[in-house]
Amino acid sequence: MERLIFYILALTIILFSVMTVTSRNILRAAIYLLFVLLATAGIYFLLNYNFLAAVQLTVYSGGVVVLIVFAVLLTAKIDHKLEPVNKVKSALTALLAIIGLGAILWAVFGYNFTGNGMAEGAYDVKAIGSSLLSYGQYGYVLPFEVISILLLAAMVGAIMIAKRYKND
Amino acid sequence: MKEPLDLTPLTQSIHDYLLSYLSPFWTTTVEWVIIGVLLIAFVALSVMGLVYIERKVAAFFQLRLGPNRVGKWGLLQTLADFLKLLMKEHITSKNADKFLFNLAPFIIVIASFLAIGAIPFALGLQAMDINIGLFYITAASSIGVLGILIGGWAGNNKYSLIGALRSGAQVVSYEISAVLSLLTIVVLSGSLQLSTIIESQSDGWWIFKGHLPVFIAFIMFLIAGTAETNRGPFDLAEAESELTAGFHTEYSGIKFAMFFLAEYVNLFIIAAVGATVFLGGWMPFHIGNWAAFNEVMNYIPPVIWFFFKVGFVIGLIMWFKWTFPRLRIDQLLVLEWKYLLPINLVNLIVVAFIAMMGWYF
Amino acid sequence: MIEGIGVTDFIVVATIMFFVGVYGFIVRKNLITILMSVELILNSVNINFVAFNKYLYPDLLQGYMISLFVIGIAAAEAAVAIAIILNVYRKLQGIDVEHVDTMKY
Amino acid sequence: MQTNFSYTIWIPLVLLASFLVVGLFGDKLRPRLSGLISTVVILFGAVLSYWTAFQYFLVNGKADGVYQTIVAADYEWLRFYDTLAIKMGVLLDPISIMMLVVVTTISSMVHIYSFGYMKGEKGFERFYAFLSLFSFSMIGLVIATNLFQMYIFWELVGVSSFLLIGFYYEKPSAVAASKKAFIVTRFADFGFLVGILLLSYFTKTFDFQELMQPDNAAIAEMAGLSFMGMSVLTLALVLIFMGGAGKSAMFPLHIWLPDAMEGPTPVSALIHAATMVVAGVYLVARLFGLYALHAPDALSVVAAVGAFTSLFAAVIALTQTDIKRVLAFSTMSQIGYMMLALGVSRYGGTEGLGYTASMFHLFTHAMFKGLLFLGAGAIIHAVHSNEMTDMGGLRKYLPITHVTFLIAALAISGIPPFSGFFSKDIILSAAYEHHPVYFWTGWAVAGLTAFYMFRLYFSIFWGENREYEHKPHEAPFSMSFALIFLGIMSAVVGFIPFSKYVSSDLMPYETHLHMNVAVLSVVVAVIGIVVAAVMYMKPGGAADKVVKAVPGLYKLSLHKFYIDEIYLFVTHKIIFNYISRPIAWFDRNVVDGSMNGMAWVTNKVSNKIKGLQSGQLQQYAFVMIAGMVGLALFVLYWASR
Repeated sequence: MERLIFYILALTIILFSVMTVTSRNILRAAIYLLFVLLATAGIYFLLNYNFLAAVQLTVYSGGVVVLIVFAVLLTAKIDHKLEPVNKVKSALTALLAIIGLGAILWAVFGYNFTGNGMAEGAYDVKAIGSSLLSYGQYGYVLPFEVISILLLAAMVGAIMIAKRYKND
Repeated sequence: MKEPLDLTPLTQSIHDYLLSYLSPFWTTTVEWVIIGVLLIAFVALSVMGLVYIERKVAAFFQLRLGPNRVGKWGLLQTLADFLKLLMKEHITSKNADKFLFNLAPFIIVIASFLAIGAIPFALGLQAMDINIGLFYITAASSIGVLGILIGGWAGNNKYSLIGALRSGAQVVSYEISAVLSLLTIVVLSGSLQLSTIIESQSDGWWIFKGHLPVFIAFIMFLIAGTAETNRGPFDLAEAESELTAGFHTEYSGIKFAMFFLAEYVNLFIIAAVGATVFLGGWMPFHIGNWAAFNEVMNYIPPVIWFFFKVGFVIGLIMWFKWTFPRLRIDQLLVLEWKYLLPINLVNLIVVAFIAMMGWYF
Repeated sequence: MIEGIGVTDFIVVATIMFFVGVYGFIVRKNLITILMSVELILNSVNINFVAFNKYLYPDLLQGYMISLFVIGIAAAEAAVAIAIILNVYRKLQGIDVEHVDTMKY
Repeated sequence: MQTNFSYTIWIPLVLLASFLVVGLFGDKLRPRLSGLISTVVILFGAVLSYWTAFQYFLVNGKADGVYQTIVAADYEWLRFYDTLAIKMGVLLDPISIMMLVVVTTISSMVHIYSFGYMKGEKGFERFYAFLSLFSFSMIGLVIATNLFQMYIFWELVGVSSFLLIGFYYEKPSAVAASKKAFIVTRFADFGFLVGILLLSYFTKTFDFQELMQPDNAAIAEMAGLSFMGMSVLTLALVLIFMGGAGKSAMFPLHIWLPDAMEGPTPVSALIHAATMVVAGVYLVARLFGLYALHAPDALSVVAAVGAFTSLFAAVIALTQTDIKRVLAFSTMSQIGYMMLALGVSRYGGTEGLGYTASMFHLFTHAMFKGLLFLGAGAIIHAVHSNEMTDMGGLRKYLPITHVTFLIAALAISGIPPFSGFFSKDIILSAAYEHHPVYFWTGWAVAGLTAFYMFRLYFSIFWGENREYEHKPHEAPFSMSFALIFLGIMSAVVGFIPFSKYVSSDLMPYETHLHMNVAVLSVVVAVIGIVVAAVMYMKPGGAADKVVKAVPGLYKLSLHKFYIDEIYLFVTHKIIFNYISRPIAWFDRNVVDGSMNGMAWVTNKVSNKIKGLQSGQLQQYAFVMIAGMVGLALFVLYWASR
């Protein structure tokens, strides 16, 4: 059952990823991206990483994609098709991507991944929360603080950039 | 003391029964189908009920009679409307992006259904009780806004586009306040799991236990929830005088009905979450140590309690709609970012302090 | 852990997604599509982190946390990027990456 | 049982707080309120200082008849490595407590006085903020426990002096004067810093108490180490004295002090007469143990510089017409006196008479010179001019100023029983015991001092009656209060038996009036006064005839011996022409030329290759990814082999 779902999700991800970057209708591309992200959230649910999945849903699907759709709504017209990509460039890039993919898959399949064989740890929200704010080993208070500063800076920056000045 | 009616044995017996005939894979599949069918049936019925109630409430507020022709007291009016919508022609405007145009209603409805799956209707009657239930509901319902945006854009109509942008901005903004006000209870009960949150209210609902801050949070939640469902007085996306019907102007027939459905499902979800988190979900109403009174209350089954509370919250929201005048878009955003958000943040800090000091009952 | 699915399956999915993102990033000209490609790349990395966490070090939270942080950064990045895109649109009436060259030599 | 002196830390801290409050929020407050805050705070500091002095000198500063050096507070501020740290603290011994009293007293008087003097000025609250900053820094300086703390506050004092001289920053001359003062003292402080580094390099400490330990091996080693014909210790101490000389306006670093009179007159009284300029004297006194015991040569330098400066400045003061400048040169002269006294002193007992004398003179000088400046301020306030030639016959209009000014003039001239007499007398007796040249120099300066002070006095208050645009009026109460207070102080502080409290080895001893010296100095002072009276008391006196008799000398003195011009000549004509110009040519043609050549080549080359940098992000990304993939393939290929 789970295996089946995984395959469906994986297929969704791959298919819609490709459609995202090839679609000539920009809003559709955004929707395909949404599907990719939803499928990713599905994979997280499947792995029983519920909190992460919900974060993915809220931030990515409910936040980033909404932002992108907003940007599209403000910058594109409905009958506006993106110009077709340069054939040579596209072919070259596709070749590069395929070579890179091949190289990495070759490396991945040639390597034997072995886990540390430990039992699964606690992934409930409490464990995540205390780990986020702990100072000790496997405590993430520093990155947490850095991220919060980053978000603040991004917020201020975004407002300043998008602000309309009087003389504009 | 009588234990509240637990429906877990019922679901468990169904599960065991299925397992005895089918492989685990098929058991799960069949269970999902059953749940899906039940939910759809429930949603369809309750939305019909809600539409009827809303029309009656509106009529009551406006000193009219409301629907009273089809069936006894107009009870079948919504069914008739539904049939009419089902049979209407599907119109798609010129140059519309057909794929997205057809997709949008589904996104909204699916988002609503995803969210409703985690609502605990009664003890043991919950499709899924995951450990981040509350967060899951907000996450799932946050996808719905995409349907609004896409639907408004794909119709190739500038009014619907403006309506979509407005509702999009509105929903995204007010979602923050809604989540923040829910977080106060998460802080107090120490869990995101809905069953645990309900469990933590067995000795009193949070709205009674949590002093003023929780009451403020409840008010905030009601305001934010009303805005999130695009209902009056925050329904300016559908301000008829300015934007005709907002983002779903171009929709007709059953697709329009789906937007309509989603709107009422969202209303139900907001009310259900509010009732669960602040008003104790299916927990019966108890007063201190009035043992006899409490015992009587215990005899009312949890399902009834739950729907009673949901009805109460829905009633409040309908009351708002027909009482307050509609806001302007800038007033709406100012209300959120300059008033509700700061109040919520401060309130959350206060509640965190209360929780830390253990100052709640 | 999913029965019958190994960590390599996740890596394959993530890698394909990554290179599709790279392809989009290089080929597309619209700034918003480029941004979407970047999101694909980030997301593929997240899948990798999560899969490694789940399969190789299930007792720890590192991959989980990194994924959370990546999601946070992606949100910040998207917000700033879209602010820039809107500003570019306002200035240049278009968001083709090749038009944004007023500061070129 | 020692008294706990730790409360003294509050004296600088409240002043700092007052500076911050008035400085940051001064423009929000009403000017008078910010002035009031500063004044109340400095009065509080003064009361604390008096209490400290009382406790220390009269109650229990002594143990076995010797004054103790008390470290009332000590905080580590900056640690360099495990044996060297900079500390901040409060060191109490007789001279620091004396300085505390002097600084807070004069500062309080100036604060009160400024209420009247600065009334209605733009930047009233800024003025008070700077005054607070100055008082804070000066107190930090005098209570320093170590050389480095002293250096820090030394610079802070320099900064606040700079700010106050340039208070009228809209006046170009004030700006120039503040810059001049800052640059000259900075130049001198460079010597100070090098001296500190030398000293601390060898002794590994900044702490005064450790430095003063008689059996300090490092000091002995330094004294034994020879460099360019003198011991390293002597060199270090001479360099430190250079810092002191800069701040105290000793020849040849004196040129900033007359110009510093551009600041408001209360500032001149506070900084350039009574407190800051004696910082150099204080510095030498603070390190006196080192000077006297290990480097008598450095002390000879101090004495020589002091003696020369006192004579030199007194001669210049004879002919100046700007009353504030006369007072400025007089200050230089008197500080030269103090330096002389330090220079002729030796360590311990009655040998250390000069040390006591110097500190005593510092104390009395602060009172009467502060009074003179404040009096001058009152006169300027009344007449709206600095020039002596614009004044005359003012005694009728300004009775209080007249009386107090007279007291101060008598005090500085060394007429008994005013305070100056006593301190000058022991300076002269100390000089007498050391070397007759120093004594006769000091004696002559005493006569000159009496002469120029009474020249000033008679020209202002007597002489011909002039018509004034509006009738000069007595200063407001806040100003005359300060005058009266300081007048009383000037008259009586001479009776303090100073040697009982301040001595080079902290051991109290007795001094007696040296009759011969006293008679000689009083006689020369009286001669000076009489000559001045003859020349200036009546209109059309004998002054012009004297000027005509020795025109060269007169001009030389009037132009301050052309020292400023010499500085300008050296810098502009010699350094600029013969050193800077060739360097500039070299810089412009050779150095810049080669740089420009490189830039030209770069420019040409980059024009050729700039197509590579297309500015197209996607092209870069493509190349980058290609490189990455290529690298990955390369590594994989090698790994698989």
